[in-house]
Amino acid sequence: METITTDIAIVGAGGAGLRAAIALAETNPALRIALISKVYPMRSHTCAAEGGAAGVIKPDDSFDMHFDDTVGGGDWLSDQDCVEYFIHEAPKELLQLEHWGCPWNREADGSVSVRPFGGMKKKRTWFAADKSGFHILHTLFQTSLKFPSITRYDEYYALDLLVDDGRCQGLTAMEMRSGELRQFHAKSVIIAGGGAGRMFPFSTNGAIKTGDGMAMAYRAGAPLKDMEFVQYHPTGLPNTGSLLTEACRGEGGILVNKNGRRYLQDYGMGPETPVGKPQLKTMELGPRDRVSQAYWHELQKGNTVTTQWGECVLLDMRHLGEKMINERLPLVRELAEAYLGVDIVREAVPIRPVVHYMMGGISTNTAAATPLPGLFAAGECACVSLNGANRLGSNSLVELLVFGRRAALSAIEHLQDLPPANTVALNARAGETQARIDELFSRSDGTESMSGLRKEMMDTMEKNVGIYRTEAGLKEGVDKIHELRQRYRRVILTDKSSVFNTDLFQVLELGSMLDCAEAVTVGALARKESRGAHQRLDFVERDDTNYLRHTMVYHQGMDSPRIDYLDVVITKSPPGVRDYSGDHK
Amino acid sequence: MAKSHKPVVWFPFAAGGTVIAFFIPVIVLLTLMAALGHAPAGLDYANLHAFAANGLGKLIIFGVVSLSMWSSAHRLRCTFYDFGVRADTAVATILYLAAIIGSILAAIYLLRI
Amino acid sequence: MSNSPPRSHPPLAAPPEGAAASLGRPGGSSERTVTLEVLRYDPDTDSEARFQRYEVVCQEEWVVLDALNKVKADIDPTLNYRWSCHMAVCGSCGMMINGEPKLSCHAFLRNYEGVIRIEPLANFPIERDLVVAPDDFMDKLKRVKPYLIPKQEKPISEGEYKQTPAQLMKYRQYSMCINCMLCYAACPQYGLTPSFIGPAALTLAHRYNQDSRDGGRKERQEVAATHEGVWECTFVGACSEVCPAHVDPASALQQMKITSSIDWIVEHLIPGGKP
Amino acid sequence: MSRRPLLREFPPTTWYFRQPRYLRYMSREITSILIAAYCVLLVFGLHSLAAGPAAWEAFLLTLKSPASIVFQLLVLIAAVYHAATWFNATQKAMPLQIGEYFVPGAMISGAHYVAWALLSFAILFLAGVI
Ligand SMILES: Cc1cc2nc3c(=O)[nH]c(=O)nc-3n(C[C@H](O)[C@H](O)[C@H](O)COP(=O)(O)OP(=O)(O)OC[C@H]3O[C@@H](n4cnc5c(N)ncnc54)[C@H](O)[C@@H]3O)c2cc1C
Ligand code: SF4
Ligand code: F3S
Ligand code: FES
Repeated sequence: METITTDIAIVGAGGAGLRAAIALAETNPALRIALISKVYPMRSHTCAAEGGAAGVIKPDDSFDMHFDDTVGGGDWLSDQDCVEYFIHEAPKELLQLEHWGCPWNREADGSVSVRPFGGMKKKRTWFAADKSGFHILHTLFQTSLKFPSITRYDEYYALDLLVDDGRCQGLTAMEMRSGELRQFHAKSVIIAGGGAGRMFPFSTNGAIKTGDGMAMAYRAGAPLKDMEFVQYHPTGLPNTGSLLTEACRGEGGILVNKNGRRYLQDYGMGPETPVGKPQLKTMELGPRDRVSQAYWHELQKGNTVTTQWGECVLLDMRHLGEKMINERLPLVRELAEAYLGVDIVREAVPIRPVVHYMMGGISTNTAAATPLPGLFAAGECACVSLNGANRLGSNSLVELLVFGRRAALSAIEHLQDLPPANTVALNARAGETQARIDELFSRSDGTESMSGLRKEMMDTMEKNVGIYRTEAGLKEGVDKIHELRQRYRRVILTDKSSVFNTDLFQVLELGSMLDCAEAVTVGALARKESRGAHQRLDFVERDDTNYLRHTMVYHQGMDSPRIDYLDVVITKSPPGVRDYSGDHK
Repeated sequence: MAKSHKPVVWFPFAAGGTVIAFFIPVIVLLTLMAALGHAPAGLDYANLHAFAANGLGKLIIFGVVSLSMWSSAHRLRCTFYDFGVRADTAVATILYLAAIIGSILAAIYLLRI
Repeated sequence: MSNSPPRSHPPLAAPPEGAAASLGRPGGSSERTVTLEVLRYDPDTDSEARFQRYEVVCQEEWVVLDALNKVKADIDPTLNYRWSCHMAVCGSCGMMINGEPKLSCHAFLRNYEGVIRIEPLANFPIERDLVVAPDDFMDKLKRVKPYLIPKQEKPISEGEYKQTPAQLMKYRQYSMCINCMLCYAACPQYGLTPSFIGPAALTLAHRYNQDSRDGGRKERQEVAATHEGVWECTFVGACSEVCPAHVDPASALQQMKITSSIDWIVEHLIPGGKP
Repeated sequence: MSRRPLLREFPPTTWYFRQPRYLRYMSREITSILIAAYCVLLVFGLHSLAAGPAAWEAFLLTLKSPASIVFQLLVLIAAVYHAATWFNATQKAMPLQIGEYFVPGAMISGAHYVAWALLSFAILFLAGVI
């Protein structure tokens, strides 16, 4: 097996991975950087983000307000030292992107524009029409081309971390176009592998969001944190799951049920605001968890609209007018037209909540370090505890930047005074990955089809770990996922060819998703309270006495995982009431 | 790779393309009328000669003819390539030379008027 | 929350089958059996590419990618192709559909009749099945220096570079490229002369050239104003016709020819002139 | 086994049959053959004009042969086709931005069509046709 020796290896070339790579190259041009990604960087799912990125820049805004919105939005499960660091870095990072050429929308005087976003008390979301993530990703990717010290390994599928002597010293990855396994020996590894929304059948996430990065770290001994918090985005297309950005509501779109009633006012987010004059942090600009939950209640009451794609509510943007829609929401118009045949200028669009984002992930501290020395993580795959129990829209894109950079700095610090690597031991570890692959290829007693298992997993997640959860449902979910993990050991690999074998990668991705799914289900079963995106019908109240803490899930091989807890860092904002009524201060 | 000297040939090509678009259709129309026996007054020897005898007239005629020729020559060069003829230098030399000779002849004739 | 949560278990409206969620327009979704004729090539076993036919039951409202996903999940797991976003923004899923370069996630079955022929993107080497090797494109992208080379360096602490909406609009269209390479598959000049830098990469150079914050045009011209650069383009215009992001590379390239020509005149015909 | 990328040929002499748009492009390009030939005819005309009235009349007479008429008809079609494609292309080569907005392409080519018509009428008028 070929060995590639480098200083720092990054898994994932989305927003977080690219930002980390650039920070490394800028900080020390002599460092050898390996940027490993299973897709070409510009295919990473950061490109799909539409709405924008939050950072305090305008004079009427303040760091304190961004702090309060984030902590309250996260239902007090955010680590407040982390939030503090984040809000101060945010504008710097967004400005840095501006200096790299990101085409942010502008005011007439040439300064950047900001737009309102759900759960934010001020307009502070920087945007590039409704292709913000796309422009961020491409700006980062193009900027990364400047740095000769970044060596890209595009379409390399990362499999396992190489852990020896109690620290992470590299990884194995397969070159997809040849099917050959390579080992990367690195002094620090940064995982930026993105989210895992694909374990649900119905998601705004792209096909690549299968939680590989999370599962890799998890299997290597790093804990996954707060995995039970899965964000539903309230406005997805009912057929493809494609997202209609929150900016639709930020710009003034309204949600109505089949009776034409703006039902959010019935769920603690009223009183009704005038149509077309959105008011920050109330009604349609409430936080995602609340708005998605309101849909569910409407569904129970029979107030939804029945469409050929299932039950929906309506997102009405007609009053915005064609000019505004074309200027600020062109992609939304295109998506609704192409996939639903609905022109948002003339009709209301049917929408429903869809799985969108993982608040949980690889446990990291504010320095983006995991408990496993030498391993760092950033982006959606990490849980640095910024988002708490519910992420506010437009905080995530900034999180990629802030903690992507932070991970890079920490990874460099880690390089100091390291003992030399034990290559023999690392080779042996890499051999284990090879053996795992070989076994898969030579397996003759396979009985389970990959797509069959995948479907069962998705259905289980949808049925038992959806917007509202119960003890019985979760127990069923835990058992089922456990069973699926056992059956996964007998999955059949149909395609035995070496070159670009996507059957193989789908099998491996399924393994990652099952690992993540297990962490989600066990975490949800153990958390007997309702907080943010985790809502239990049997424990409807938030329980700060017992659960103001992070769930930490540890991998135990084929056994059920071990659960532990970690206290939330509270510095200045004690748990309070989340108020999204129009009369909040 | 060094910067290309294509602009030398491309600018006249672009100018010629515009000239062809604006002038050639109506000129063909005139000669066609003459061919069909309805010769317009403008094509009478006396009138045309008077126009060509004038300095500005000479310039206009020369401009239209030479630029159109150049433009066509350049486009033909590309077309040869598009048809799979790979001897681009030879093709270019012949075609541009032809356009230059044509232009010189046009100039000589005009000066004789 | 004002309402107490109901008791029963929460079934979200059940999603349609599998990974390929059903697509539809109001007015009814009906099933239709579609015949796909897909180019297959496996370097492990094949010396030549061959076509393979699949009969797939599809929803009338699906895109071609949904049909392929169904083949992969239910009929033939050995079929290979790239995709991710299913919303025409990641640029992975380009292929030739009935001879035309298309994003398969944006090619609606309702627009096709009879057998649908699917091949990998033209003008790129085929790695396997519908997967091509984009190395040449990636290399060219890098060569045009597609990043901001500031006119004036300015520290972050001094805030943003000012840019008016009009200045933004000047280049915005050219910044929309999703790198899907459809334009390379469409451009015959790229097919005829593979060293041609090609539409998307040159357009990206133009995007930065047009940016009011940028001062790097001169550097980029070293690549863009060569024979391999804009001068290989004969304005076929196919690039713009197939571009799913409405980037209009043909327009960018013609503009670059004009500015490159002006540069040349300034450089060669005006004494002491610097482009 | 490992990679063995397959290069499919781009047929250098027949590629333009692949897509209708390639044929449209080629037909635009080969208008240049007819225009070039017509330019030769124009130069010949200038030669006749310079040589005096008799030569000019003889030139006009050669224009009347059936072959010449067919040729000129073809040139007319080619020239009009060229003009249309050229005007439509101008909007691409020279987009016009006013403030935040771009003048719609159709307006730019439209303006060219109008100018073309005016110029053609002017020439026809000066030539005594109308
Ligand atoms: C539709 C949509 C809209 C959104 N809109 C917004 C918004 O408006 N504002 C906001 O703040 N947030 C938004 N988000 C959330 C945000 O975009 C994501 O959380 C963020 O982009 C994740 O970035 P990332 O860098 O962590 O991961 P990604 O961009 O997903 O990148 C993951 C990388 O990891 C690599 N990778 C994964 N597995 C492997 C492996 N096994 N081997 C090698 N490489 C691997 C992939 O190739 C990829 O390069 C949105 C999300 C979605 C889905
Ligand atoms: S210019 Fe258009 S067709 Fe070409 S790569 Fe970019 S988005 Fe694709
Ligand atoms: S198709 Fe090719 S030739 Fe030019 S206009 Fe587009 S790059
Ligand atoms: S799947 Fe992303 S562009 Fe088609």
